[in-house]
Amino acid sequence: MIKLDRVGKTLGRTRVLSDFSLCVEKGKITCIIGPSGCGKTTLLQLMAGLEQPDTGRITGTEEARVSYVFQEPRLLLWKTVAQNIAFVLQDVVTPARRQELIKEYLSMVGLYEYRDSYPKALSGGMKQRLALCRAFAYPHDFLLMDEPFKSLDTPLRLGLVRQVARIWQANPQTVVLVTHDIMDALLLGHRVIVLSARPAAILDDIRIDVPLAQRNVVQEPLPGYHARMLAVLEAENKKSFPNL
Amino acid sequence: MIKLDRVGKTLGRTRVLSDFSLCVEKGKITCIIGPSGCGKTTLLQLMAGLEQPDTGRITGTEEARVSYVFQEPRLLLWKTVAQNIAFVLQDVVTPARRQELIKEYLSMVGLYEYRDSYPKALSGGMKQRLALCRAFAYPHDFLLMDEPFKSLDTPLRLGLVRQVARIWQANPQTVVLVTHDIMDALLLGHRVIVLSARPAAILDDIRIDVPLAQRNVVQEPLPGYHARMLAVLEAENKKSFPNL
Amino acid sequence: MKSSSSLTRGLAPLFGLVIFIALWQVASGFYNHVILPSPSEVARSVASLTIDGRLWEHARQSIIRGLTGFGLAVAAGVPLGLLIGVSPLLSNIFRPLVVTLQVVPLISWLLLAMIWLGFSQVPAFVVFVTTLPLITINTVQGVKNIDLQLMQMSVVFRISRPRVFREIYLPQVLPYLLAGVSTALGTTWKAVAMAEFLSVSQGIGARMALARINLETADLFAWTFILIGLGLITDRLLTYLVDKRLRHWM
Amino acid sequence: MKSSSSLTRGLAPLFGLVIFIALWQVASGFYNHVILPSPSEVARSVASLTIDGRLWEHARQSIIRGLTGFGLAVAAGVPLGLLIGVSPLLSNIFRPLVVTLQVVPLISWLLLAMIWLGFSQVPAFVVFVTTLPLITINTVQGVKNIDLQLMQMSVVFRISRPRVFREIYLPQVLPYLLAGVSTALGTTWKAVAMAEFLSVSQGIGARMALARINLETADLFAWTFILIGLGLITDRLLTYLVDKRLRHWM
Amino acid sequence: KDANVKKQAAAAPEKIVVQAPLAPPTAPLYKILKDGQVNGVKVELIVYKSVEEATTRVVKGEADLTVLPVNVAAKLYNKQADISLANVSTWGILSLVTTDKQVQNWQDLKGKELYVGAQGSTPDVLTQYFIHKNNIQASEVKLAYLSSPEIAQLMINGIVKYAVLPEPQTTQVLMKNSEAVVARDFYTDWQAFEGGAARLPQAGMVVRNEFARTYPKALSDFQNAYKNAMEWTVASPAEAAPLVESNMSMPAAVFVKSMERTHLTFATGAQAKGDVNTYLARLLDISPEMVGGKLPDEKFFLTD
Ligand SMILES: Nc1ncnc2c1ncn2[C@@H]1O[C@H](COP(=O)(O)OP(=O)(O)OP(=O)(O)O)[C@@H](O)[C@H]1O
Ligand SMILES: Nc1ncnc2c1ncn2[C@@H]1O[C@H](COP(=O)(O)OP(=O)(O)OP(=O)(O)O)[C@@H](O)[C@H]1O
Ligand SMILES: [Mg+2]
Ligand SMILES: [Mg+2]
Repeated sequence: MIKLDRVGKTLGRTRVLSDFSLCVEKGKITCIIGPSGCGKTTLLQLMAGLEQPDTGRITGTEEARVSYVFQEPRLLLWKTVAQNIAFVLQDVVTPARRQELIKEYLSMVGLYEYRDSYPKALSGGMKQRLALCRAFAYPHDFLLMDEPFKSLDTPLRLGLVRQVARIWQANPQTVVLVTHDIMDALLLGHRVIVLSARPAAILDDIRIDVPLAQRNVVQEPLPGYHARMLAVLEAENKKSFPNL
Repeated sequence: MIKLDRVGKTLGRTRVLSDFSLCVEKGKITCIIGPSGCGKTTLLQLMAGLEQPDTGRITGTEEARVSYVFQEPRLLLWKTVAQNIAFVLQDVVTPARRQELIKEYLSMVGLYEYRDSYPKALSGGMKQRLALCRAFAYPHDFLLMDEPFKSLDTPLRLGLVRQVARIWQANPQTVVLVTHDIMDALLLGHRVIVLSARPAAILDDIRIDVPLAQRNVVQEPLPGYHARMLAVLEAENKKSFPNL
Repeated sequence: MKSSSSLTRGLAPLFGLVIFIALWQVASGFYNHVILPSPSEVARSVASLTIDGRLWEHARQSIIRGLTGFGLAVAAGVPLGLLIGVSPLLSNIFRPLVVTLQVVPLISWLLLAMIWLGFSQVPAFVVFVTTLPLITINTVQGVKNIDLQLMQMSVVFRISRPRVFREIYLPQVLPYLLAGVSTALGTTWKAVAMAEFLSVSQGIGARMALARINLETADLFAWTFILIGLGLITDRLLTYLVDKRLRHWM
Repeated sequence: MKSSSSLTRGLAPLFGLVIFIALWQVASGFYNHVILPSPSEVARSVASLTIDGRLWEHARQSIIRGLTGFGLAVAAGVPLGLLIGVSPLLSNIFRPLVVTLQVVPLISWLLLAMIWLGFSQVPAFVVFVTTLPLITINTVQGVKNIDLQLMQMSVVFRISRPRVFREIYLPQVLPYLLAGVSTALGTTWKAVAMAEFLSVSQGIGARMALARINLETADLFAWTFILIGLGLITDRLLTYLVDKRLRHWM
Repeated sequence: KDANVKKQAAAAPEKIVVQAPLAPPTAPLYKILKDGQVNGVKVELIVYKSVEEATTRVVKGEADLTVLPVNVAAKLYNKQADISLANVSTWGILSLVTTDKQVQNWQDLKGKELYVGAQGSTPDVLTQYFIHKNNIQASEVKLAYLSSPEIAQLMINGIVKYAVLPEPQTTQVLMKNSEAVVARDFYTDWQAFEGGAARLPQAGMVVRNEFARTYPKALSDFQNAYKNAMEWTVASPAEAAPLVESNMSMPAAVFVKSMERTHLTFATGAQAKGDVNTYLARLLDISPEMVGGKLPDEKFFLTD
């Protein structure tokens, strides 16, 4: 269990988090949804240990092996697609297993035929898929994802969402998923946390007990939940953008 | 009218377009939707004159003043938010008008209070909004947008979509909008073009005659069209990713 | 990383200095002081140069000559580097020129410079030809690493060429330019001393020549340390200015 | 930009060269050939140096000395630059050292180098101390411009320090390093000639000293052009290697 | 007995290491090298390029004999180097050269710019001496410093009109610029001021005292060989010229011509003592740093 206890964080002169507390349950998928600029990325960076809280404490992350899909692809331009994956695997798995993992996950995101291309020859969505692939391939106890499905068309997005669900079912890990898409949250979240505008506060904390496998994909998933989240977000948004 | 006539384009060793023809109508919003990596960005770059076709011809773009929301924010890190807008306005409008435009459009995307921040202090979605704002503020006859609403939460996204519709209604320009979100396409497109996987071919060409103002936002917009597009895209996607 | 206490910041180089001086003191015991004077002899020499005003008299001239040459090199090297970086044609014409400036040794320049420019301009000229390539080549490398995405953006929004140079190229070339300026600034003091050594009778280099002929090795060392001081001061000054000006976006 | 025809690429510098030689021919008419020999005299001198084997005999020694010093400078300068760039503490210790290397003029080194190393090592040593700062400072600047996002990524995926250095730092430092190597390579030939001029009896610089004492200006020019040739060849070689190795991701 | 054996073995060194610059007094050394050995002992010649290179070797004891300007020898001696003056070979190789026929006397230089090799060197100080002796104020002649080869080049091209030059640069200038003439010969002028018998001792050889003590025989053999070689060189410069041309890259014609103005005569340290003391005393008056602050004592001169 990852526990944020009355965490405060200021970046530059911006107070991003103030007295923020949250428990992320082990072996569950927690989705975070909230207005642009509210502090979601900052939250993930804190959990990953990339930033230190100014006040308060974060516990439960010490031992965990973390994998992270950053909001930007963060690829090594001087390595090929396959080498970008190999880069994170090199010290943790055997060479043979590495080749297997690369093949398996690159195929999953549809990039295996591009394994020898350099990132500059990839489209925006392909870069995003490569970043996703890297995080999945890396052995981890704890997966952080910052808008992993952006720049992907709807069927591919849904396909990858279903894939994540399947991977999780085979091996239930702790996952924190930041997304702007309510559908993603409803398809994957055991729990969805809706944040307010900066400084982030928890507006709504929704537990969804429907098993992942039973969530309907083609139709709007879980209509009641969807409307509820949309309503919360819309009200919050009205405050910041009264004219839109 | 922008006309692509049997255009062929190879990037590196990848054949992206082959014998591709398309007419973009003047004063209408044309949406382009299609699988990741199919050639949408390449298409916009050709229309903007940033790439030249290997074969075939592109006409109708000669005189036009083009504005472009790139797939990446492409901000100047050494200029503040306001200066990034001023950068493109400097030679085309008077200083007084420049200040007005900056204020108007920065307020629209909710960044006016950040006008003196540098891009590195912005979140992913805020950078995206700044890029959007720059393209809107720049006087243009022809607007190209490559996934302009990504990294934004649903209400903000819908708000900005509505704003684009209003701006267009006040001053109907030629717009080409690349998006992965069927909802965006249905809310804004006079015409939606669905592309196949690479090399891009037109799978479906949908004209939507419902006036923009009448398209419903909160409910799923235009149910019939939505299902039709999703079906086309899903079929296409199945070919590339049979296992997803 | 910036938070390492200012105490350790100050102590580390001091510590190195102490070790260095101790080693030097020991070494100087093994040699005649014509070859290797002891630290105290050199310190005495620095002190006497400072007290009788010779230090400032000659250093002033060297500084003026050095900064003149350096300033001209920056003024010429940056545009030259931008041009070479932008145009393969100009690169073909000017790059050999830059290499030539860089490769031709001082003695080959000396006579031509004296005939063309006269005696007193030689040190500034030498600094110019020595530092120009450092600045130019770094600028070229900077231009080669310009972000093409931003270039495309400027093309779409029809930014004029001069503005693209000023607002897109220069800021991106800046880190490279700083490397060039930083190396050039150090080299300046060496070059000016060398040129004065060979061609004039005033300035730090000229005094070094005199000290050498008189086998006053302590004086030679003293002037060398004065040069090092000059180098360290200008290096710090540069670092300070850069930090102050550019912190916010780098 | 790469597509400019290879015809114009070849012709442009040739054209510059022709103009330069014409100007030189005219100018040499105004001066005694001891001051400014004509192009044909210099050409004759180069030819005779080549034919009787002196060219290769001395150039070989200069090249070996130059490359030794340059190689050592790269081998030491890159790690040093990485360390200075990474650690503010090490920066405080080593940066003054680098500035010192850069600022101390040849004549001061000469003295120390002669005591420590003996004469024959002086040219390589001079090249080393002259080029090390160029490489180090560029590397430092490169490290300062490392992408922090990629650093974070490496931290999350627990990449070991040596691998971060090799696979994250080095590739990003490379463009800066290239600027450093490019300036250093040019400077190498100048420094080796200068050092030979002052300290040894074999090599290009030593022959220049001899030519100067004997007022054989045509020979002095001939050796200068040989140096320029050496500079241009190594510069082209470097550009070629870089293009070949790094084209795909830059 | 042991000491005796040692002495016997020590009577002949393995080789004699001689240091010399690329200058006229080195020519006889090439003759010695060509002949091979000095009484069975090999001679190794190191050509040095700068005075500090030479002094470094002297102080470190890496050369047995070193050709040095006399004042530098005194300076080293005064700074505790363990050496003494073995011989003096070069007696005046400096001239006042001009392309201006009007200038025939030192007095005529008033208001002119006179080019002199390195500041603080012998040419500089001797020039100052003559200016002083001719009752000219230091401010009346502007001295400009540049290395001798460069001055020569500028003079050949008529850019420099008045210069103090050593051999062989004087000869080169005279050969390449027909306007140029020697206005004053330093050697003769020195005699004019210091008395007819006074000679101008400019360069000689110092010996490492350790070497002189251990191998007196080898040293005196060398001195003799050097003396003979020098006399041969002076007597038949045309025969010496090819040696100089191949070893010192100096054109034969230049060498032969320059020997006319180069006063090469061998004198042992003891023989030269009077002249050296006078010379150093004058230098001391003008610029004490040039001789190391004081006149060297008796031990400076190697006893025969
Ligand atoms: N510089 C390049 N060199 C080689 N191939 C390239 C290059 N740029 C793009 N491509 C290839 O061209 C194809 C189309 O790229 P494009 O960026 O147009 O796709 P897209 O439709 O915009 O995709 P996305 O929705 O993921 O952004 C891709 O398969 C990509 O691999
Ligand atoms: N380096 C920084 N310096 C100053 N302010 C910063 C910095 N980084 C982020 N901020 C500010 O912190 C706030 C939260 O940023 P964060 O990136 O966590 O937002 P987010 O919720 O991820 O938004 P988005 O959905 O748009 O990515 C923003 O208002 C931003 O302006
Ligand atoms: Mg974010
Ligand atoms: Mg794209």
